[in-house]
Amino acid sequence: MQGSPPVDSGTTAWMLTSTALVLLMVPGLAMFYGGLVRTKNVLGTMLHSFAAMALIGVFWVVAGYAMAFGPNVLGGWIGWNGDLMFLEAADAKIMDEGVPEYVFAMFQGKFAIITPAIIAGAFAERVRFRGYCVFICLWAVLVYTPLCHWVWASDGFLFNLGAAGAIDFAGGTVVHISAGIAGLVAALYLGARRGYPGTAMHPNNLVMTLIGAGLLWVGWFGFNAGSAIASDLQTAQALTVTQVAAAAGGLAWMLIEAAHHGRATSLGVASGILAGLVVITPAAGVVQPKGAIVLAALASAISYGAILVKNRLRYDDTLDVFGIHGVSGIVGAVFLTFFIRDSWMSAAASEVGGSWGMLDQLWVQLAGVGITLVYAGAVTLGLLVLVDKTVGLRLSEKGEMAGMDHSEHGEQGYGMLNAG
Amino acid sequence: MQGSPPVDSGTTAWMLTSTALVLLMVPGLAMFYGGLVRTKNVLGTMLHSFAAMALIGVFWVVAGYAMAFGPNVLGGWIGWNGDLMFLEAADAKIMDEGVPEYVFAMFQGKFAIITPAIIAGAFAERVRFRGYCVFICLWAVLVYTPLCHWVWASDGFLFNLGAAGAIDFAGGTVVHISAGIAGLVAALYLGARRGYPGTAMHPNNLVMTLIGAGLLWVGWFGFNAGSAIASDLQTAQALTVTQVAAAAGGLAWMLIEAAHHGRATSLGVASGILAGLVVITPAAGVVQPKGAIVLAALASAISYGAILVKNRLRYDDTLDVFGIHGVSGIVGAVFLTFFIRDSWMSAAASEVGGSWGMLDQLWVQLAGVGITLVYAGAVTLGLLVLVDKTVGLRLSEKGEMAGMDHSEHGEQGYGMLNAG
Amino acid sequence: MQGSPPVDSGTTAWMLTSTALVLLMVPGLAMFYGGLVRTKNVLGTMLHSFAAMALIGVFWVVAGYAMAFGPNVLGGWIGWNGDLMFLEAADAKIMDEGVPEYVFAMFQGKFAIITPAIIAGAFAERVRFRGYCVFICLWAVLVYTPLCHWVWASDGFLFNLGAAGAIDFAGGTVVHISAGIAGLVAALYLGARRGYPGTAMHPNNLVMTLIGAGLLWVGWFGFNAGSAIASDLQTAQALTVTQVAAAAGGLAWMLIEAAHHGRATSLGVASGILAGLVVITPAAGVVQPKGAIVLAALASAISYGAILVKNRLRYDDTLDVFGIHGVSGIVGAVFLTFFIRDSWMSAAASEVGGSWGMLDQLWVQLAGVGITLVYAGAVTLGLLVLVDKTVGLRLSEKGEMAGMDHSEHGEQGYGMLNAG
Amino acid sequence: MKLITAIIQPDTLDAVREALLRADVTRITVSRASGRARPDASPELFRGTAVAPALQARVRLEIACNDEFVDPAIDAILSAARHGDGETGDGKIFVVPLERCIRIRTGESGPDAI
Amino acid sequence: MKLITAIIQPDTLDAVREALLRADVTRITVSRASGRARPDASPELFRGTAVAPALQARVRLEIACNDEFVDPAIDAILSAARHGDGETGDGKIFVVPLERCIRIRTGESGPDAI
Amino acid sequence: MKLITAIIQPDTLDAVREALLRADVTRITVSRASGRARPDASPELFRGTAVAPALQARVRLEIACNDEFVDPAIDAILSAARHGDGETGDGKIFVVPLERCIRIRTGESGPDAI
Ligand SMILES: Nc1ncnc2c1ncn2[C@@H]1O[C@H](COP(=O)(O)OP(=O)(O)O)[C@@H](O)[C@H]1O
Ligand SMILES: Nc1ncnc2c1ncn2[C@@H]1O[C@H](COP(=O)(O)OP(=O)(O)O)[C@@H](O)[C@H]1O
Ligand SMILES: Nc1ncnc2c1ncn2[C@@H]1O[C@H](COP(=O)(O)OP(=O)(O)O)[C@@H](O)[C@H]1O
Repeated sequence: MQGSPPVDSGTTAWMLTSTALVLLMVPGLAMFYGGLVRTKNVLGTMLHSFAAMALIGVFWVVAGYAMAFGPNVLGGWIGWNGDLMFLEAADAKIMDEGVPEYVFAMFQGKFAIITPAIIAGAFAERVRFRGYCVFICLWAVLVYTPLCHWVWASDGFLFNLGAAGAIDFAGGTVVHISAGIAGLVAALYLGARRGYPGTAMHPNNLVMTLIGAGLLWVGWFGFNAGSAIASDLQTAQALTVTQVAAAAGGLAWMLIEAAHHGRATSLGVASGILAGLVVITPAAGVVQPKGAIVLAALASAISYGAILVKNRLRYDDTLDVFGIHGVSGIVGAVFLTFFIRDSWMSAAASEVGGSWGMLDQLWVQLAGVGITLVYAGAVTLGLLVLVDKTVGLRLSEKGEMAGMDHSEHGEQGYGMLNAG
Repeated sequence: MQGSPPVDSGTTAWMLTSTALVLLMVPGLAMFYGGLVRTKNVLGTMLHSFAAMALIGVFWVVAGYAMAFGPNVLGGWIGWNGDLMFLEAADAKIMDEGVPEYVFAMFQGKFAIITPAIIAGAFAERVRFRGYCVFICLWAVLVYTPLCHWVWASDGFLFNLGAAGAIDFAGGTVVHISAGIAGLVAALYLGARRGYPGTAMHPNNLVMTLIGAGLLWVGWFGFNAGSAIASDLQTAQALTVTQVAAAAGGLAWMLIEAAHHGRATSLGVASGILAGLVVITPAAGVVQPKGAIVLAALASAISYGAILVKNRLRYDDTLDVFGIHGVSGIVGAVFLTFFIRDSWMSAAASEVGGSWGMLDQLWVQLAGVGITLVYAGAVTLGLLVLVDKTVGLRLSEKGEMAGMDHSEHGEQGYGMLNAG
Repeated sequence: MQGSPPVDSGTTAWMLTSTALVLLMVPGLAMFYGGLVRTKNVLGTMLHSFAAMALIGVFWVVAGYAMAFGPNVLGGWIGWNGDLMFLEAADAKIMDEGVPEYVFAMFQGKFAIITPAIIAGAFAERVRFRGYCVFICLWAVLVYTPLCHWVWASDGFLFNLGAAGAIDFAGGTVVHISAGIAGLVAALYLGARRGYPGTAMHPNNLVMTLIGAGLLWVGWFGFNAGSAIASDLQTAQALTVTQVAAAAGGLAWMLIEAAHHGRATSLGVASGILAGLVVITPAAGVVQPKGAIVLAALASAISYGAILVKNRLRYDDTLDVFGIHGVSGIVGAVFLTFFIRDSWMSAAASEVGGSWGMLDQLWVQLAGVGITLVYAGAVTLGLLVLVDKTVGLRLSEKGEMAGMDHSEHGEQGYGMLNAG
Repeated sequence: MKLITAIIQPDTLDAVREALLRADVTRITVSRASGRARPDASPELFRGTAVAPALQARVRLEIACNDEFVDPAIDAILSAARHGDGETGDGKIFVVPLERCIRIRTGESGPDAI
Repeated sequence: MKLITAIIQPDTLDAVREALLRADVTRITVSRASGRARPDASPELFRGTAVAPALQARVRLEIACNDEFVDPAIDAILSAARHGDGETGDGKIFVVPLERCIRIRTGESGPDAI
Repeated sequence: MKLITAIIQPDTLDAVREALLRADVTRITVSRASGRARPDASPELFRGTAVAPALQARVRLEIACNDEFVDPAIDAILSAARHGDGETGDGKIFVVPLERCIRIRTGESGPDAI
């Protein structure tokens, strides 16, 4: 193809790797979530992640990418480029970054897969598989794709807000806040699990949860450092703050637990790692290690508090999707403002041909967060009602008691527990 | 070394990464298989994969690579280049692609490791460890290495069949069809497990199987996208169709199960993912996303049917090596013909200096598949008889009842099941 | 930043990938170790690895890197560059290799994380979490960072010993020997577990241990092939010998067991893989595949013997940290001398402007090993006494009987074992 | 005093526990077991084939109780452990005589220690 | 009616189940247990050392049966659970009186409900 | 002969086994079980909240012994299974009559086979 920029084999190599790493987050998430539910729901919960891979994996190629990264239509509510259906127009295209567009499309596709998979934690242990499948497909079309378009497409309105756009490096709003609020709405709409909160429900496999947290950490390197669509200094900066934030988040949660209960737990360390990774997601392109440590500590502390509040309010966000992804995502998207690299701020200032201060950016960030919360929350509620009334979303009481593995899938997670 | 091409650090980076990713498939396969057998055979089954790493890992370096990628000897039945023993001649060699030959040799070595490990699923739960070790070594020498030479060495006869060779991008024939037919022959020769099919035998850990499927998916990116020996557009094309095919395979199996039994299962989704990955393996270099979706759906449907047929015929291909790897591999190698990119076809036509149509290529593909089936099947049978009569391959009845872990390895997989 | 070398996107891509791969070793190690202890200690043992990620992950950024890679202070005992605190001076720095310094700092940080995590295996099942946390922080400051400075900083004294330095490509002395001797000292100082060696203690999950070994193998590609800080021929050489050594180590252990006990075990294969990986770590830059096979076989044999001796001597190095990491590390650092590539030797000779023979290098290697053993051993002992007398290191008898998961963390690893 | 052992299907455990609580039986011990599969009902799926495994998961309840609680406990179990109008595999209840019962916490024994 | 509890080695489970079937005992409950290790025979390997673990895996069978089936059941177990001429660790069989047996499916009780 | 079943907390298993050994009771069978949680003591943590799970891990010991060993065995368990001065959840001991006991290894039965 003449006239197209040459492929940069190094950048392409890193973007291919990043795509593989983000894919690793899906089994990682399945393990993280799967270990936290009760034994009778372990497969069903893991299938929520795997079904997202299958369903959204196909949808993204068929039409999702064309919607998210096509030019504005319907007043910018969404994009559309029919030639990108089945990625046909991307077949030989090299992007300006020297990366084949296919790779970018696949990398972005992983984000579209993981976001609904994250939501699933909020209504774990009480949802019908069929209804879940329909729900996430609709959600991908009506919530994820528009948000993705607004924030990351070059003509998206949040991408162009303020001096240099609402900062969302790797998906703080698009992925984590949107999943968090959707989870919260879903948890409230579907109601608590049978017996909650009176009966405490035991994680079936914290060992697996811990391994899942480890894989998520590894995969997040692709998630964040891949979002630079480069293999250069900015990539390195993103990777560094990702690593530091994960460590600092885990450490902070450990210390908080030690102060609060006199002992640290493995679930606490895993949760802190996750909070640190979430908080740095929007910020990875603009903050330095010191800022990353502060943000991660803040995220752990506020998420910890948010979960205590949830327990008071007694709503059943089963795996704390809002408490961790929502809250830490908001903390990141908002507080990153105070830790932006000077060079970014001065570039932003020269962009608007004048001055651009922290407060200016703060409003932009708050706008981004607010719009995400309202849009994702409202549309999610509509979809929940729709799916619930048509296909059915809430598991029957009998099915819930028997467990999703038995009632929805006719399987058993750990056959080894049967003697013989 | 003067005169050698310069190293392309980007391509090398991706090939190094691909090598690591393909290695990840070995624990992935161990988990996939390990979770499907009964508790008493979990370690023995996983060891089949790990033993292949150890045995073939050493063999490949000592002589395997020299046989597979040396120039034709014995009339082209095999290659040989004595200087490549212990990879000595590769020590400072840079290939034309800008990649050190060492990396190519290691990448290829992973394929040689995983192929016998795949076969092991067909005779799981009833084979002696010693016999297995001897069998896979002989199989690697007499089946894998010749096939690999024919298909991928520049003077291999299948590489040069027709206009532009039999298309086998990443091992549809060499890896999957050969393993599939070998598994089928082995399952028939060794006979069923004690109690099969009367007694149903329970997977001990579907959770692990599901995680294994996830790791296989991730690793397959290296398997397929690494097979371009590049980090460019073709790599991106291969990665894209791999991702799409896995998703579409999983989705198709899910839908088939839902239609057939009214509910989807985790093993079904995992099997569909695998079928999709297998079917796209030969095709990843030449088809586009739309074709990948069709191929994957076909593979899931036909594999699903093949397993139902197996259950009728009542032979004991324990983990459906033929049903999935063999059948989906054949579907891929044959049906890819109908989805080849136009640019490939016109290049092939100009190669023969005339026209080259779908039907022409179809015969080439059928020839490749047929030759693989016949050669691998026949030699496998010979090796089975040989090993069985000398070292012994079938586990004693007592050993089979007690389980491989106890009788062959003196271990227990899940000590946690013992109280205290 | 003017004047700085351009970024090489390919090399950077591989170093980013290597950093992710080495990170994967931490969950890999957690799984390897976690599977080997008793059920009641599984989470506590895995947390040892995860706590190292959190604690050392933060320490390294705050001051560790500044100490390890700053210029000599205190007579070369340690380095220091205050500007590197919080990696501030690295924020926009590109190294001569064309890689952002951030990436190098993160890559090195992973080594600092994994080393104390390795030690933890020696005193598994009997250590307080709080004391462990304090211990590894002090150990990182006073043992790891100085050793790292001596061996890898350009003005480190071991880096400059002899003609071309003590050869330690990827951490044979810094990581494995230092962790091995520290583990030995700690095991001796803390004393045996209650009931050892009379009561045999059962691995709770060999399946997980095996998977952990697989992930370690994959991650080790980053560990060794990343240590070239390149994506070129040397990287390829390092990757190749790493792969071969792992396979040969596993094979050797398998054969030794078969000869000794008549059957191979999964733990044996995993241990052999580990021994092979450890032995090649110092040597990966200078030996060829043939040498790697010999070294790995030696390492397996000598480690196997060392563990038999330990069982005679009846000290309780719980997971054989010294037996495998220490012993194989020493084997590698010493015996690599006999397998050095000729080109390296002649370069070394021209460096000293004369001749440089095997024996000359042998003394340098022995010096490196001896200094590491003495320094790490002595300082470790001091730290153990200090922590034990202040914070407390040994778990109470009651806590040990109840298990770390219950007494230190208030959790249970496998909730699935509880019915319901 | 009697020691009741009930073998039930895992999917009914929650319902049985609640029924027992309603019958004022609060102290029970639960463990995992496997039983001969019911050959006819609700098979598991394995790659598209419905299979009836040789041994299927069961839950084993042990309840030590004073004589007057035996019948209420049995009735509670019967009411909650049955699938529909009763299917093969619903389980069994065994009652054996309990000679002594000792509460570890206090060391007291006899009917008060139940 | 009696309640038989047998503790056997896991590697003999399949053989014992088949022997019981031949003796017409089809309904059993199986669970995992651990027992004192036999100190002498068939140790496990741990990194080159043969170790006899403190507690080794055992399988626990429970069989409720009418009196005339007790001896056949015991004989079946004895014949199939023994290693060679009998090794330490082969296991034990305990028989306790069973006062009542109730089939959950139908609610019927007594010898017919076995 | 009696069959003793003791339900204890897992963290006391090692201590109980040692106490039994001191009382000359060497042969026991151990299995996993779960019991109603003690509502008050030593809760588990779940993301910053102390929770008392519905069913908590327990260990189930089975000891077949001759009559003269019953009291020593019970005393040994009582001494080692108690937390402090006794806490809810410490467990229970049940004793049922054992009619027959058969050693699989030899086939011998009765008090000698214990
Ligand atoms: N006689 C028995 N002895 C031991 N366990 C039994 C007996 N009868 C039934 N069980 C247990 O109860 C479970 C369910 O039994 P079920 O199939 O409902 O019996 P039935 O066919 O008599 O209704 C079985 O899987 C088995 O675990
Ligand atoms: N008296 C007993 N009480 C409880 N369990 C027993 C008893 N005797 C044996 N067992 C169980 O049976 C298993 C095998 O016993 P075994 O060693 O064969 O007994 P023996 O030494 O009398 O032949 C033991 O591991 C234990 O689990
Ligand atoms: N009557 C009973 N029947 C069956 N199991 C019991 C009974 N009483 C206690 N248990 C078991 O023993 C465990 C501990 O009991 P515990 O709470 O100490 O009893 P208590 O409150 O009488 O002191 C319980 O979790 C349960 O598993």
